[in-house]
Amino acid sequence: MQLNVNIAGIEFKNPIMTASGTFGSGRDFTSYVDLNKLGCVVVKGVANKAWPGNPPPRIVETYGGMINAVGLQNPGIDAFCKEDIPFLKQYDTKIAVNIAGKSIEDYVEVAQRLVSEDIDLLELNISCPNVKEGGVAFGVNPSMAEKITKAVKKVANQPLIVKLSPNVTDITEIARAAENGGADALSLINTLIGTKIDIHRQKFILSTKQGGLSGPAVKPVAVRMVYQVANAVKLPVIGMGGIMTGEDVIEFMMAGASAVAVGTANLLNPAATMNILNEVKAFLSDKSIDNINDIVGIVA
Amino acid sequence: MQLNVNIAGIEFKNPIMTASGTFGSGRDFTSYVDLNKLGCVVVKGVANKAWPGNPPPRIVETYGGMINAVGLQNPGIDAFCKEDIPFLKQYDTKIAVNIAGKSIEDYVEVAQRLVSEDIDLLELNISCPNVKEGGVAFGVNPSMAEKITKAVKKVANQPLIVKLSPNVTDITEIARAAENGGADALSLINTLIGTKIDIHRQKFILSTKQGGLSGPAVKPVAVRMVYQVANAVKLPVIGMGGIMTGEDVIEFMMAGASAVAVGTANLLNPAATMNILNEVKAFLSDKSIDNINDIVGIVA
Amino acid sequence: MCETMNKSRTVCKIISNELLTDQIFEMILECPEIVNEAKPGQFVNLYCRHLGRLLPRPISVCELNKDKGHLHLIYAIMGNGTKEFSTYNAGETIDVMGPLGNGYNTDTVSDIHLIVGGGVGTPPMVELCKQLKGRKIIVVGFRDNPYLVNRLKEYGEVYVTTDDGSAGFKGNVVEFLEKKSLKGSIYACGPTPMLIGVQAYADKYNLDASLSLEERMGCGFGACVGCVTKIASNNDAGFIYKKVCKDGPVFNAKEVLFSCN
Amino acid sequence: MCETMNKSRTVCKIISNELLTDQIFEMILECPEIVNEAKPGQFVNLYCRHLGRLLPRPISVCELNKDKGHLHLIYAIMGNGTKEFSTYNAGETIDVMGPLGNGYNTDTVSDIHLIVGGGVGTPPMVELCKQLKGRKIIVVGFRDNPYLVNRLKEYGEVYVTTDDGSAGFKGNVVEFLEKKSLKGSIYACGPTPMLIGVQAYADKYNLDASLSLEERMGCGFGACVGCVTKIASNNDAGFIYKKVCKDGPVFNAKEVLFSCN
Ligand SMILES: Cc1cc2nc3c(=O)[nH]c(=O)nc-3n(C[C@H](O)[C@H](O)[C@H](O)COP(=O)(O)OP(=O)(O)OC[C@H]3O[C@@H](n4cnc5c(N)ncnc54)[C@H](O)[C@@H]3O)c2cc1C
Ligand SMILES: Cc1cc2nc3c(=O)[nH]c(=O)nc-3n(C[C@H](O)[C@H](O)[C@H](O)COP(=O)(O)OP(=O)(O)OC[C@H]3O[C@@H](n4cnc5c(N)ncnc54)[C@H](O)[C@@H]3O)c2cc1C
Ligand SMILES: Cc1cc2nc3c(=O)[nH]c(=O)nc-3n(C[C@H](O)[C@H](O)[C@H](O)COP(=O)(O)O)c2cc1C
Ligand SMILES: Cc1cc2nc3c(=O)[nH]c(=O)nc-3n(C[C@H](O)[C@H](O)[C@H](O)COP(=O)(O)O)c2cc1C
Ligand code: FES
Ligand code: FES
Repeated sequence: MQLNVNIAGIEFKNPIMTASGTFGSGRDFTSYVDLNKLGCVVVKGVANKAWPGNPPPRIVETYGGMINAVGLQNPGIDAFCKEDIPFLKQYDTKIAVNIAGKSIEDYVEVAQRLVSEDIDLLELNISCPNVKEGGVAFGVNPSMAEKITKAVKKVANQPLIVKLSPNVTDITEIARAAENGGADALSLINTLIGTKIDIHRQKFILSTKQGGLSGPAVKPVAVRMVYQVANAVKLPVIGMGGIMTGEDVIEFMMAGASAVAVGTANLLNPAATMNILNEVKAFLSDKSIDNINDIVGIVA
Repeated sequence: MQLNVNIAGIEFKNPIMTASGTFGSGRDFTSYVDLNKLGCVVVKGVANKAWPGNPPPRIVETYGGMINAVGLQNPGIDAFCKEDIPFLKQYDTKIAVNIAGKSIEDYVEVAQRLVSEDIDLLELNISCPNVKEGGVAFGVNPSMAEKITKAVKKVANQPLIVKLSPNVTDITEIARAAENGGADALSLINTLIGTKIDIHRQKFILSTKQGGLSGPAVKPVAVRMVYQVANAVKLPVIGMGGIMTGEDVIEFMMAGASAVAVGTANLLNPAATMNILNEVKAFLSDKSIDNINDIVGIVA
Repeated sequence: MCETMNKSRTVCKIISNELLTDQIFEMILECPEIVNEAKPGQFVNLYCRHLGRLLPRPISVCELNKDKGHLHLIYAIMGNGTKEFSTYNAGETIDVMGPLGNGYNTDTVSDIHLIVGGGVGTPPMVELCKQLKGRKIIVVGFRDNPYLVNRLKEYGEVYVTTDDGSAGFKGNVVEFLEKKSLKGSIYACGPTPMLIGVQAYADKYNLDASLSLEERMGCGFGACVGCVTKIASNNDAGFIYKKVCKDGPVFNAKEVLFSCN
Repeated sequence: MCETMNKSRTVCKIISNELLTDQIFEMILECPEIVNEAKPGQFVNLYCRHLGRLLPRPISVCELNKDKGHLHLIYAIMGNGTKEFSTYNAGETIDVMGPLGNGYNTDTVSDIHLIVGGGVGTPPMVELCKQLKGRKIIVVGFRDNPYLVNRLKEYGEVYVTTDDGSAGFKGNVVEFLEKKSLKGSIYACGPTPMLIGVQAYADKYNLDASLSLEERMGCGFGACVGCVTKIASNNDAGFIYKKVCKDGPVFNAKEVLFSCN
């Protein structure tokens, strides 16, 4: 059974990636997950400088999902390179660094800093709904999306994934803009903007009022967008949003994803990626599918 | 305890409405629900002529929600006026007619046909994701939204609710456009576009590939949008999207809704509106809130 | 019409829930009100406990025990919902709504009733056979393992077909009808390809036929207009969509337009 | 660090689940591995069966019975998840992960240990008292109905406060500490306003104090960075956010910055 997939020239041993922000840099998972078995680890968003993130509460549960307002708390690119890259290099997996920023210059600075680091991919997060000063603005405006993709691509030494926001009228427009800007792959979806109120205290639960909705509740929207984008651009698409089982992985791939990322499921069960990988294998062998690439985009 | 609310000059005995398309014209509910106890019945979308709707399958279950692709099957305005209005007039509740169309002329024709009918409100559905030829286009484009609102308002004899789509980058833009067009109230959200794949048969489950996601899964997005819109316009807002309990009603009202509509919950339990009404009353009496209008928009 | 409209969701006690054969379970519920009202060909909505799974699972009335107030249901594990049901134990409860829909007309006077069931279309035939008066020829088809055959034998001659020939006639039920050139008033329930075959057979020999259809449902009681099927009509399109849950699930074969028609 | 990181979600048998007093339940679980490892002040994640409720409910270790491999948890019904737990019966199972976090340091040598619990911050004090060596003064505050008092009496002098004066001292625990001018190494767990009071008290009299904090959690094991609290730091902002689930829940009172500080 062939499980390996190729994203922008990088060969993953299987299509299972971790979704940025739900797996840290993998450290908290080593007792549950053999990192060597993952296709690729996508690390928590990292910026040019350390960011404190938002005040708590940052997390709230919703029906079949959760909302987070972490706000990209991160130690900054220098600390990241010093501590997290060497940690991850102990394992035989690919490394994608998710880049956060508040201005084009911020993003470019991180990509530049990573030029000579031994990592495999960059993921440009232009879709985080949890940082006021920027990020999301790039993700909802096609010309901004193209511009920032171009600027980062110019300095980047690794293939560039652009991560798309679902909070838009037409995601294919942004996808094409990123393609025109020179993206090597697209990933989607980031979180949907949502909120929850504490009706007893008569206030929003999250310190930031609203945050990003993820988990199985959003999967139908995510699969729809993956299908739309995969049919609108030539780039490989990385699908995510609510993946809980191997069957969910198959659904995303049939919709057009060349690889997938597991997010919220990691938080609910740290061994989720391993269970999911086993379920994918079981499905393929049950259906006598020899090469997982054969199902990519099979539903039309 | 005061439960009555006023939407655009129409007094409802309580804020509980039915969401269009989930309650027919109430006929299928008379053994479960005392229609006299509802604030307002919003009927299934009706067009100038009979529409066949989409081929089956039209319904699929998702985690904490469902996707529908009914496609506004309806008997046309003439049959509706002949059969459904007299039926509803037997009850002491308000009647809102949800209008569907494929062109401005279609919508105008229905509003015109209703000028002399004994109904209380019109609801303009410019957000149905399940009809290719139109409807939704009006809901995602501010100038189109304003134009159609103006055109219908010009002929309408009853206050006009405009129903907004959540599948947009900035819902406040569309809300303001409808306000400028002369809307008397806004209702939101319609369904989120989503899909599901049958991985065993390798095809979309719905005949139309994609459809509209509703149910508790979407509530965080709906509450966020109600909050945004209520703070962006002066019009009363009718909130909906995933209401299952009385607590959900309170959440929508605290976010800024002056009334609410129960949708998918009607399908899962035909007595849902009655249970929800009782839960609302219990909450208010538990918290010693005398007038439900006092909580509208209390969270800021 | 009002037979479909009396009961909201109610909690019923599970009397037993046992494996009949590979992937097929029989669940017996205590629900005297439903049992008193239900007719063969009607169905009930079963609801999952997993609250990620909100929609009803429609399951046909298989047998009614009016003395005990017991409703017998037979279901196949087809997906996650029916898999969940299969884990329920006697003594636990399940949410049920029904009876729903319009069943078979059991007042038909006919020399011969031709009962045709395929796969999980077989269960409703048990109560139907019990209530139909007159001679009954019962033809039931399965992929491999037949079930319910002995229970059906109490009511008439039973012929079994299997796709693999492991039991009875090798082939499908329509091939069997042709081969034996069986005639009578047909009552059929089963997968769509079988119903299409039965419809053609009835048409060819000019037989009355009632077909019980399946469609994905949002509510089961007529509210969502989700579960439609094409019914022949004199309008421009040549058809109207009727609701399987409320106008059916049993329809006259003459009026059903299958999508490949 | 590795004490928080060994066990993934596991299914545990419920030995009993009983009402202690109004809205307060004690659940005893069979989970020898967790019991063997756990320390007072650590917690476990409990997961709901209602699969609309995905996130863990963190509940502190209340008492460890190493002989039987039993974990005692005491929880208050605060919302839908804990309400759901209260319906579980002995013999059923529940998904559990743990032990998680860093507990209290039980090696401190001190003349007097001052144990301060408020409301559902009281349960962790039972195992803590069991393991702490030396003289223990235990002050526990409740809104109205006290519980666990007799179990705590086995380990030292116990003083009870209630907001309404219905039992013990009328007032809160900090008022009681002041009134009796109690001194010692403080171990506190309870609602934030109480912890703020304890922090101020410790500061005023220069006492060591360990505070166990609460925050809404996404994972409970350090992955989501959801459960943070402000910890004093020399950086520009004057603080960094640390994770309650992994860096805590027990922190030194000197370094905790409550938002109203
Ligand atoms: C009127 C009627 C009577 C039926 N009677 C029986 C019976 O007596 N015994 C029996 O075994 N089966 C019967 N079925 C089929 C049965 O309802 C489905 O097999 C069952 O709903 C599958 O649920 P699942 O969760 O296991 O599958 P999943 O595929 O996980 O279900 C997902 C969703 O699709 C719906 N769905 C999937 N397959 C079908 C289907 N074939 N028909 C309708 N909805 C479907 C489910 O209800 C659910 O909403 C009947 C169907 C209808 C419409
Ligand atoms: C480290 C730690 C130890 C705890 N130990 C105990 C204990 O021993 N006994 C006890 O009764 N309670 C304890 N709590 C509080 C307990 O976790 C909450 O009361 C419980 O999660 C509420 O869940 P619910 O579903 O009933 O409430 P809901 O409000 O319906 O919960 C919704 C969501 O909010 C979270 N949440 C709500 N309130 C809190 C809270 N106060 N703290 C953290 N998350 C919350 C829930 O976990 C859930 O994700 C502890 C909390 C923490 C952080
Ligand atoms: C707690 C949390 C933190 C996240 N942080 C990031 C981040 O730093 N960068 C990013 O691009 N996406 C971030 N995301 C979004 C996820 O990577 C993913 O796109 C989204 O959660 C949908 O997938 P899921 O439903 O499987 O979680 C975060 C999500 C969660 C739940
Ligand atoms: C089966 C179904 C049919 C619907 N038909 C209509 C319709 O005809 N007109 C309309 O404006 N909205 C229609 N809607 C949208 C609902 O009115 C409502 O906006 C949406 O479902 C969100 O609410 P809910 O989550 O409570 O269902 C329909 C929804 C469902 C589930
Ligand atoms: S299932 Fe809703 S109308 Fe038939
Ligand atoms: S709850 Fe996820 S880091 Fe603490």
